[in-house]
Amino acid sequence: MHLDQFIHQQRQQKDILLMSHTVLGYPAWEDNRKAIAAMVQAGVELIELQFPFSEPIADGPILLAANHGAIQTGTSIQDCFHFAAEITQRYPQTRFVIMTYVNILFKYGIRNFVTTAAQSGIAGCIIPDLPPEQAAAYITICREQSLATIFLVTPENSLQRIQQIIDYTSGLIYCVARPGVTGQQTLFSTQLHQYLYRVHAMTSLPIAVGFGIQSADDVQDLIGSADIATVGTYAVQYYCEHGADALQRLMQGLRTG
Amino acid sequence: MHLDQFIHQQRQQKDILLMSHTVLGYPAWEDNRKAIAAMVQAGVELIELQFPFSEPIADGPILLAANHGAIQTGTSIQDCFHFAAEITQRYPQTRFVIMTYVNILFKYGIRNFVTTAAQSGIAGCIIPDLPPEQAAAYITICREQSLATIFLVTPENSLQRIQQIIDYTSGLIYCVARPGVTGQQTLFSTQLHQYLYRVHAMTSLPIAVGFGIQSADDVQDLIGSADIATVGTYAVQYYCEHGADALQRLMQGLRTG
Amino acid sequence: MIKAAAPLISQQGYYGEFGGRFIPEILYETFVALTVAYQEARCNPAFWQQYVATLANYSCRPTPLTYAEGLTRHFGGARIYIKREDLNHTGSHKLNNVLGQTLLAQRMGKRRIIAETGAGQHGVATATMAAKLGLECRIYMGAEDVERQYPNVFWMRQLGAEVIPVTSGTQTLKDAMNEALRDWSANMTTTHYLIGTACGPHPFPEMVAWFQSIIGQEARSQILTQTQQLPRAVYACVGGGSNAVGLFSGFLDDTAVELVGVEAGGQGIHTTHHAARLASNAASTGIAQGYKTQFLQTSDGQMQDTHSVAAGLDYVGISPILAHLTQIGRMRVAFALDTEVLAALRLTLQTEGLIPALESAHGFVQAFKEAPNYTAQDCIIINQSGRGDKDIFTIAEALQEPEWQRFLQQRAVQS
Amino acid sequence: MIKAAAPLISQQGYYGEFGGRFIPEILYETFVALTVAYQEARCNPAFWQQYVATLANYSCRPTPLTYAEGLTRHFGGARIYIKREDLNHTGSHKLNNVLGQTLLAQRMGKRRIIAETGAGQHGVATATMAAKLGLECRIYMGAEDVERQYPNVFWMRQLGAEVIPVTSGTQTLKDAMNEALRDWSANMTTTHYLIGTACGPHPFPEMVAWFQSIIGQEARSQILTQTQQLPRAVYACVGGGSNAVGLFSGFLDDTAVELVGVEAGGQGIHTTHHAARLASNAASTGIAQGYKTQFLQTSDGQMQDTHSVAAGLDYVGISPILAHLTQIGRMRVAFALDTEVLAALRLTLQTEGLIPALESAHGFVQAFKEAPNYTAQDCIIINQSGRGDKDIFTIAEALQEPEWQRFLQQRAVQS
Ligand SMILES: Cc1ncc(COP(=O)(O)O)c(C=O)c1O
Ligand SMILES: Cc1ncc(COP(=O)(O)O)c(C=O)c1O
Repeated sequence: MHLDQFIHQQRQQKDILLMSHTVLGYPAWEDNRKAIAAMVQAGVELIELQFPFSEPIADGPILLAANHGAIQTGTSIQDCFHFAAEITQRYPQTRFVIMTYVNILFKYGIRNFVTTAAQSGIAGCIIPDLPPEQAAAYITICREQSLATIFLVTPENSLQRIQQIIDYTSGLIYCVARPGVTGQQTLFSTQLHQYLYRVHAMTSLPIAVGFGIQSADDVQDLIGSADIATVGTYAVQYYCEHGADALQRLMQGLRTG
Repeated sequence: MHLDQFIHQQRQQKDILLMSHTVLGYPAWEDNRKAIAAMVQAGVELIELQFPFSEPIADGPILLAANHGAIQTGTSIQDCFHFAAEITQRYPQTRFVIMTYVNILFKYGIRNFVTTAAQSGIAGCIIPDLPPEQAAAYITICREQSLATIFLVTPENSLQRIQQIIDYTSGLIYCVARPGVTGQQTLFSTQLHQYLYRVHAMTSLPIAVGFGIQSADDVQDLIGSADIATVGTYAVQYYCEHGADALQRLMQGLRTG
Repeated sequence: MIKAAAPLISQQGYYGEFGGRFIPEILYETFVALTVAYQEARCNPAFWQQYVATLANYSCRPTPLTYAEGLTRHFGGARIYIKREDLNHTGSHKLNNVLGQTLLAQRMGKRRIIAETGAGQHGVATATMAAKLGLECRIYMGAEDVERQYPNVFWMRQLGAEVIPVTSGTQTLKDAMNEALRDWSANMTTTHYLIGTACGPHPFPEMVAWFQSIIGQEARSQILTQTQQLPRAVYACVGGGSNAVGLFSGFLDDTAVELVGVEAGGQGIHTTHHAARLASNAASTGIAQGYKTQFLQTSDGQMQDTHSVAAGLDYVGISPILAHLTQIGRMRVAFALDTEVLAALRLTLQTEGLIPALESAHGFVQAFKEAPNYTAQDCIIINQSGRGDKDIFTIAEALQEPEWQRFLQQRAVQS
Repeated sequence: MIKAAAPLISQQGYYGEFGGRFIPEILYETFVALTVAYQEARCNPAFWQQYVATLANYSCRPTPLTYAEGLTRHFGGARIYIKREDLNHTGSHKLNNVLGQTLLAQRMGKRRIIAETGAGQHGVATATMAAKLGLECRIYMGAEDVERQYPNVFWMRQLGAEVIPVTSGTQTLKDAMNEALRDWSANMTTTHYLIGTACGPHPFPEMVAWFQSIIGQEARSQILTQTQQLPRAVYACVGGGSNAVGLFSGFLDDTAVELVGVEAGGQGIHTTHHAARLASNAASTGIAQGYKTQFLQTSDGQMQDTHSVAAGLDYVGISPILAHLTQIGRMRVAFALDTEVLAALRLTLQTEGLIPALESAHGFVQAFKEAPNYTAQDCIIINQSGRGDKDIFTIAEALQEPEWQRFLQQRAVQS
């Protein structure tokens, strides 16, 4: 089942879905397992597995440190795929997407990377430094392998650019809530809703919103405007500071208030 | 009696005369007294009293340090004149000349300086940074006051220049033995004698030779070529290192071998 | 008056397989606007005239091409000419690019400038122009470089810039560049990110090369005036590649002129302490910091540590333009070891009275190796991209000058 | 091409009552020969052409005259222009004179150059030209200045010069000058003594002023080109006086142009810590170091200690040319306090992106005081005689920058 179908199906029963995040190999593999278990328990429908990269230019300080931490402890891309295979098998009800940077694909070989991802049960990829117009080969291979090509749109984009991005996107469209990198808080505003409304008017793709979502209020605010609320940095940070149980309570509370 | 007459008179009895040196106020006035007494005892006919100056560009390290030492202990030009008056009175058989730099005269007022020098019993002045062509007023006043204007000639000078200097000189002509400043040793050579011979041929003024004379051999070597051997730096240094008695023996030994 | 150089125009941001623009989407419109502004400026002769006039009035332009009589005699081969970018205001070629980009940023109505810096020369140049034009300025600099190059940090701050030590990663240039990109992602409407070398996402390599092409344009006309001939070879050090591409641009069409880039061989290209990307087999094609080029990276694509005695050459990537010129055989790449660099520096000091920056001295090393192969009929040009005053701490330490140590100890106590 | 300036010709070595030549007889013939060589060169247009061409090819000449838009706006009076001697090779106007005198020394067949230096700028310039021309070089420098200005000592030695710390007297510039004169007295046949400022026995003031007149000649033609008018006033700091007389020479005959020299007020002209000779009542006419001028001296004629935050202004005498110009009312003299100098420096850094040397900043202080008295129709020129990079130790200490201290401590341990 394609990712967009999965999302539409889930949305039949829920006002909004949750997507969360873990950086593979950070702080340790066992932590990834615990954090994912907790998030799955909490009902999180989608989880981003970040394959670490030494130059994560779209990430703020917390994920940046997590990337470097993971590399420092020896995390290889091979390890990441093994882990992905293990975890997608363990949680067949949850959808996992890879978040990483283009150099990781490039060095692995794009075909090789996408194929391996598909074989590992991955539903799609988010590559924040790969603009769609540079992504022809990647998109073709993802289509072959039924992997979602999740691109980002931002409040700065023109309508024309949004349309262009949508044309290359499958699975879901990721709406960045504000300028900047991951991890800073976002002030929700009418402008945000207008922007989401604009995107919504242009596509039937499910809409995920991310960058800076932290609270039940934030999530509540997105109901009606988006299909998925993405809690990335905050989930990683919360796990590190408070542990798996607390993370589970946090994620549960996001939709129950 | 004019300085040149004094020298001619002395030379009747002696092959060569001695001129020596003390820096006033250095190390202390009492030392000047002791050194002068020793030199007079040793038969030295002429003594340079150096009035200290902060920028003694014609002096090497030893006299430089002596000048600065004297200024640092508060030696004033007034003090120097008082001392000169005292000492010329005490040793009427000896001739004392002032050695200093032009700024000392200039600041004191040239007329004032020369007059005071004459009144203090001084026989002449050596001003190494006052070239004769800059010295019109000084020369005029010295003539009035019967003070010898002792200028220097050097082995570098052209015959024409030597003649020009001689024209302004009275008392004695001071032949610098070599390039450089006071205090370094001099190698006596045929060239030196030829140079002294040249000067001799041009004037009937007594000839003093200075810069670097230290030993009886040096003095011996000058007999016939010069009227006066000047032992400056070495005398000052010798006194400081060995005291008045030793200085007296040194000076005595210079002519007796 | 020197005319605007036909720039090394990219094919939609690419030079062969290198270049491109790999950026977070949030910066897309910013890059579009920048590219448009750059291309408008490029098509507008008045802009280039303003650029040249401002450089002439504020910096030392044209910089001289100095005949190095002493070095020529010493090596007994080609007549050696030195292009004097060290005479620029702030002491290196970096000011050319900074001045050009700040003029552009002003046209675009930006009130704030950010930049990355390694050795600090680009940071000082940027802080300088920001001060002159009344723009807000923030400089990102690896925390390790802040420590190593503190005098430049001092001047940047005195010039009114905010200097942010970057503590992530290797705490050097590439991390500072990442951090600047992050800042830009948040503040692109008010801010221009002034990249300091011919790297980064399109249009930066092309634009920086265009501004720096003034070096090569001047050098070409100067060598023709002075010798009535073209040089046999021209030499430049290669960090990011801006001074090299600047010089080379003047001779690109003169196919008989060899273009020689010199990378940092550090402690040896078979150690892990070097930054020789093209001159060693250690690099491979990759995509990072927004563009595709040859990087020193692991097989997984993680960037590696680099080293050079010259902080400004200690960079993991390289201009896509140079990667391409090397690939097609138009340019030759060599490397110079730290020890060779110090020796070349001393010789140049004592023979010409010139103090090349440690970066620039890399170019001198290779030119010195090759000069004897030519005859007195030939001439060669070395680019002295900057002056070495800034390197006194590094050089004195490398030479283990005992009095320097005493001096520092004493000042450290006094201050 | 700028023509050789009609120099400020002396009357047999005198400018009014100042100047002259008061030297030990041993140097008489040397001075005669030097004067002849200088006068021959002066009458030979080819010599000046060679001088200008060598400067253009080796240093930054003509140096720009930069319009200081930010400072002009800040003070809201005269339009402020800055003559950029800081862009010269080695970082100050000192190179002009050094280059001129070394060309002359070569013509005279001298193989050895000696010089005195205070701040070290003249020493570095001399060591530089000696290296370039293959001449032996020895620099005399007060032992205290060696300590204070060690970075310059380091470079002089790297350039191959021998640096002799002078431990006599106040251990500063005047003592170094005396020591150089002593050396010359012993080695005049092989050696040229390259005096660094418009002081010393004739023909030095005239000759140095002649070489430095290139500053004023350029500045005059530049201001006319840029503004179609003459400046209301021109400002320069005054140590020995070479940069000031160099700038002023261009406007001497333009009687409407005020010539303003700025001396070091140090900690105040009523303290004993200053070097204000003409701007205070503390100086009187005297004869030392071979020439007659206004000296800071006791009533007995002993030279006094001087002080300035700028080592290059910390001198007890002054150019006889400037003493004369002041006496006849053609020039006005002011002073700047150490604290004012640091404030002017910061303002200039943050408003123009320029780093004047501490010496030069004295001229800025006075210009800043007077700029508001003029209108936007008027313009003034300030001479930026050198760049302030060399002053980082002094400035950082004066500003009590805590990170600088940390940095030094750390480098002192490492090295
Ligand atoms: C003097 C100098 N030369 C060269 C470089 C290297 O940069 P690029 O290769 O872009 O010229 C630097 C960088 O800081 C530098 O300061
Ligand atoms: C930059 C600079 N300006 C001015 C001076 C003062 O010298 P002068 O008065 O001869 O120009 C010096 C002396 O070292 C200097 O280095």
